[in-house]
Amino acid sequence: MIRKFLYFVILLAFSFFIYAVISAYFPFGENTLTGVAKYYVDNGVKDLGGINIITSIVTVYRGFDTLGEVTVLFLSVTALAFTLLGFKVERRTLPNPTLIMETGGRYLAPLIMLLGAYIFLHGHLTPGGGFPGGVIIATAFLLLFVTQKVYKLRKIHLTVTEALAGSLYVIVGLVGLYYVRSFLGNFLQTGKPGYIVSAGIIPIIYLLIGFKVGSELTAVLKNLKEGGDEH
Amino acid sequence: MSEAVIILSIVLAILVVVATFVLWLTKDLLVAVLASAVISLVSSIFFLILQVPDVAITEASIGAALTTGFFLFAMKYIGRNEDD
Amino acid sequence: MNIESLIFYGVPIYLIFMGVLVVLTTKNLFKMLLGLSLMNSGINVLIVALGYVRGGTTPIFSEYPKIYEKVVDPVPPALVLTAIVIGLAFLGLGLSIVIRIKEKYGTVNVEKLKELKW
Amino acid sequence: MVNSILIIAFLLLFAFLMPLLALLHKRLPAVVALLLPAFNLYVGVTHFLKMEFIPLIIKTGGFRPPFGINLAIDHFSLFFLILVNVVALFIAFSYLLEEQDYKFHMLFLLNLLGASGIILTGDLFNSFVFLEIFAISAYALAASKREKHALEGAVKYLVVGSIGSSFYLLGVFLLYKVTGSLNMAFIASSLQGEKSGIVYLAGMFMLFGLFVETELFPLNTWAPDVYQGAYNRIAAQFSSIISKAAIYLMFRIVFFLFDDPLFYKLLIVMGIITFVIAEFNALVQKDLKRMLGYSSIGQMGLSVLAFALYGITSHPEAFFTALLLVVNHAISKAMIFTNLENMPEYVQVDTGKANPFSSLMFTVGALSVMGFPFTLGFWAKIEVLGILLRSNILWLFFLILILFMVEAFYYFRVISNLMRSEVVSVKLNPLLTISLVVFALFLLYQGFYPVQTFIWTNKALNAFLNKAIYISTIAGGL
Repeated sequence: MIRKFLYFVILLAFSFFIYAVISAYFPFGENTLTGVAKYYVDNGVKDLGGINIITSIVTVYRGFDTLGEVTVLFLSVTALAFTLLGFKVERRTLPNPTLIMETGGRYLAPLIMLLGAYIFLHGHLTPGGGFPGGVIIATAFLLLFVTQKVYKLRKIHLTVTEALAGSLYVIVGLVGLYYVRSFLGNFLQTGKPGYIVSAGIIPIIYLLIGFKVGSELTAVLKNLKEGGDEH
Repeated sequence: MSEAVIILSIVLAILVVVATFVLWLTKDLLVAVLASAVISLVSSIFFLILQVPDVAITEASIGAALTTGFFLFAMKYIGRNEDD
Repeated sequence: MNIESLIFYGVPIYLIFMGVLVVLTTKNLFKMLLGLSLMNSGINVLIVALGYVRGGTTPIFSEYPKIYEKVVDPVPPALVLTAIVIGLAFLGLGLSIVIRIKEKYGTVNVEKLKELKW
Repeated sequence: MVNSILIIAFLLLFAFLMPLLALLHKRLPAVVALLLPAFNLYVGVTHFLKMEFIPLIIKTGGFRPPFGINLAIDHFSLFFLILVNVVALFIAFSYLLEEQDYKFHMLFLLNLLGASGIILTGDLFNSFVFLEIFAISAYALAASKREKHALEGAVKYLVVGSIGSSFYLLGVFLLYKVTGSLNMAFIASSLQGEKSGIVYLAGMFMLFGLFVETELFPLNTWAPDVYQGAYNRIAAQFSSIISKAAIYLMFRIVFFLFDDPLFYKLLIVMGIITFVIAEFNALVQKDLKRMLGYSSIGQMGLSVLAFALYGITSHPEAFFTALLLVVNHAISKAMIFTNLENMPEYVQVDTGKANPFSSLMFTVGALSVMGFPFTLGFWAKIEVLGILLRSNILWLFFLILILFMVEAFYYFRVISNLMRSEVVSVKLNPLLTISLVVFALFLLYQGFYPVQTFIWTNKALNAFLNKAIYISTIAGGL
């Protein structure tokens, strides 16, 4: 107990030091946009036609990072399935879900999926995008996993969706390389800002990311719930 | 920021401090997981106050819903007691 | 001392070091992962708070071609989106390894893992 | 020349397609895992031979740096790219016939992707993303044996590595706040001259993150466990791919962005402590793989030490030595660890049985690690001592000399035991045998006549030292 308290005091002192340094150099809220941030805010809509600047940065300006990020998720799914390979589940008997839970879950899940799809399709217009959209779709499956007494999801469907969405993302990047000489470059017309069909490749990329993230996280949930695959 | 927002954020900050202490000192892992969900939720509200709704949506769905789901599924194998 | 900066810088920094503290003091691997996720959310909030502009709005120009005068820095949110997803990915893998340890050793308490030194 | 973004694009594409390939044929993933490093190697070598002195910028997203992410390729990054992919090709070729789940090959490819990405990228946040790809796949690979030791090593690595990369992210972001850019060249050009305190803080955070991956002193407690617990091929990957890509990033960041005596002094101190602790720990180990793990940590410490000596004394030879040490260590340790596959009955340091061929291969690798004359390692180690003498740091000279003797002692103990041990016949893996012989011949040939290695290393060295050209090529337009 004394050791815990000692660690607490040391780390608190350290965090005060960091706090003092950071708030001395960067007073809260007193920011002027300089460098790349200013460029993005001034020219983002002109360049790409998406009115949500954050989305434009995520998918095109720093799209390479996003590809990496999708890869990290994919990697985690693979690694999780690989680590749990041959893991034997000792099934603890969960209490049976009540009728209300089961029915409610069944009718709520499609609505949640619809919300997810809406969010990733409108990523260039409203807050959101592929990642939140995909995650919301995965939470719909989480709901189904929790509320349904018997809920079976074929592994192969998830795997194929995931593989196709991921490779299509890379192929979109390669098409950009072919047409505009730059990997993941925007090769479509930017359209009229503010409309659903606008902003070039941003909606396409977000659609793919949404599918990929949704299927990946569902696979993680499935693996964690049911244990690993057969060897 | 208006005064109401500041008062709200003070309340949230106190909530975070309490939740971290609960997470740190509790022996029941279920309580710890729920405390971590509370912290995620509060940070998602912080993102909203700081004017980044994109991140707020993501953090709310990931931090509060999905991560908690992960932890709870994993806890099925690990058990609730910290000293095990 | 400024109350806003105390909340929006202080709380995330406190979260980061609280996460480190949980990792250092707990014996339970599962709780270590909780501590790491605490640290991740602390870092995310801190990064966003560093990009805040007083009185600024979010950089979504829904009334284009009208461009808002003051917007918050759009780069930190883009980075934080990436960081959140990476944190989630890390957590999934960590949980699977911890589950395997529970299977092999029957415990997730580091003091009872006697095979190698800690 | 092939556009080098294809390295990353193809690695990603095939990693994503791997589940479908595995459905087509069970052997296909292993073949793909062999072909991709070969492709990377082809791209790397053609670039290295044909490229001008000026770094090549490859933009992504259609925007010029700093607005979009760019790859920046010079001889220094190509040097490391070639090194990493040679070892990857070697490992993939040797284990082509082994039965493994397709996910294992996927993890291998993604780990290679992370390493190549770290080496090629010119953007700081992008390097964080690739560092995560590379670290997460490394955690999974470390746990891939799914036995007690492997899992325990992996979980230690996971906890330490996660803290490290979080701090790395914080450091990167603080640099963004200071300079308004995430591009390495732009940050470097605006950090020249006087640095404020926050830059030092950011640098410390970033180094803290990198210390984990480069296995330096306070954060390397995971490393021996991982080396001991993992498969032999994973141990080879850790000592020859993972730590090498991380050390590349450390060289790049410390020299390009900060270039400050404070950081060099820190690295010298940590390098020495790492080297001392690792060598003395290796001396007392009973388990052979754990001993080799400690030896790997020691070599990393020595390489960082040689690099930091360059910062202090500004002898270019010191950095040249660091590169030679890296090459020598990567190749000889890959050899030693994969060779353990052929001596399954030799687990302890001082007892066991082995067949003559694997004893010979172990001996060649070990001689090169410890820098015996007529191996590649000799040239690296003699240079370290020479620089210390020339710059008159005598106490360090004697310390390093003693440590080299310690190293030679524990390796010779194993070698002499191997000579005296009972001979058993093991069924040798033919592909592994071929690649081991190739590497052994390389080490010996370059030990007699190291001109080729010296030329390539020199080219990399020149590209690295002329950072003004790198910065002005990328950041000059603004």
